[in-house]
Amino acid sequence: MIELRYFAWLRERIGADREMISTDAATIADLIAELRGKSDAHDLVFSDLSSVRAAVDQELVDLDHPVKGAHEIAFFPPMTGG
Amino acid sequence: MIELRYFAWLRERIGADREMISTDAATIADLIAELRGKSDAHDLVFSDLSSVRAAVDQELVDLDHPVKGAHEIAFFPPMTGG
Amino acid sequence: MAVDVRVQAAPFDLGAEISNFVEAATGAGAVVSFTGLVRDLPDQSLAHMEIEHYAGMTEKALGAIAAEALARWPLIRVLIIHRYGILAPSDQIMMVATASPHRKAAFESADFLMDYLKSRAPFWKKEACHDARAEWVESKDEDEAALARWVTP
Amino acid sequence: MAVDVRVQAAPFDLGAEISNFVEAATGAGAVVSFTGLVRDLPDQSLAHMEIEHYAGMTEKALGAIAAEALARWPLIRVLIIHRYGILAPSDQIMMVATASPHRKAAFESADFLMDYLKSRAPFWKKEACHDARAEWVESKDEDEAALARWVTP
Repeated sequence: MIELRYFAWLRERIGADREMISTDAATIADLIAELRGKSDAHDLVFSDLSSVRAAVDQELVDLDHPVKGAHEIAFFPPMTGG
Repeated sequence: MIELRYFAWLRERIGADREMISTDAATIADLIAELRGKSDAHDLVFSDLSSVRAAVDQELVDLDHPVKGAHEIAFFPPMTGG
Repeated sequence: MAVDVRVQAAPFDLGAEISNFVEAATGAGAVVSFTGLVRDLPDQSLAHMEIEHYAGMTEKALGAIAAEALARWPLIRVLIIHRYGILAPSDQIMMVATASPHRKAAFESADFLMDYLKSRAPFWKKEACHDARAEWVESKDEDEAALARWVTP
Repeated sequence: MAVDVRVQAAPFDLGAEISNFVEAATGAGAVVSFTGLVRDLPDQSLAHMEIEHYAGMTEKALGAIAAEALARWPLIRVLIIHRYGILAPSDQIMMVATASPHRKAAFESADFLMDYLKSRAPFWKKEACHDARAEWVESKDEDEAALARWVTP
């Protein structure tokens, strides 16, 4: 099982800050394609990938990063710190 | 009469922080040439013009700046503030 | 300790932080600090700002950014403090400080820390208005572009 | 007052100055400060540093530099404090602070102030060693070259 984490407007639109999934997706992009089928909200937040960032076990990754071995995968918009 | 001011090592080598002069020099460069005749110390401090800066009435100027109208002319090495 | 990274909801005492930072920066000739403040909206409609962050990842990301700065410049100390939670207009959001023997290194590394922190540390700002509207602050393309300045060819 | 320039022999309280500066910078989103400290010599031989200045011209030159920064960047406040007289290793020599709505303007203008102040404000530093030797600090060619960065083509 992998724990998914959502932040900022992804969290608000999905209506949850985390969910557990099991998946055979090879890459983060594959996982996203899978997640879009879960609900209209999921489909919506992942409809524009240019505004989605992903982290695997708290390290920022590209969307072609492998899913295998991940314990925690987070999705969020571009960061706005500082 | 014009008041000359000296700072830092120019002041130390000339042995005075100010002197009054009257001059017909047209430019600061002309004034420097005149001052070099005053003493060995004057001659020495003005021997390398790349390490001398001048201010007329507290404004930094180039060596071709006119002397006429000046009340206070200062000579000093390149500044090292900050 | 050369690197001090803090992520906290509580306010920080900017003056005391900078004094302490300089005090402990033995051998420094130059200290640069940057402080980020909550700015009101152009029509003065901002009620408050809410900052969300990814606890755990935030500390790692800031630590990695500070370590990268230490690797690139001769720094004696680096301090990063970043708040999260609800902040009012004019509140201090965050600060960075760098101490170096040299002026250029202190300036460049503080600038670098800010560029990276802005686009690589997991913080998200939401602006809540007096009329109850609330909007997530959008990242700017220029923030991402700013990182290109620091890529060594 | 938007511009505050002080030339003084007395120490200044860096923390209090920055706190007060930020407090009064209404509308600022970014505050950058630079602090210059007396650095010991490589062989720890520095007894003290003496800073000579041209009273009268110094205040004018710093005021002109601050005014130029205000003309170039959207600044809310500018502070420059520079000491003269006898200073010990680690003593604070000077500080500048800039406050702007924008981060880039705050960074650039503080950097600009330092570049100009270094080569255009009439201060001269002399380093006195424990063995009674004393040497005037020489200006660096790079300091003059740094000014070229700010010449708009």
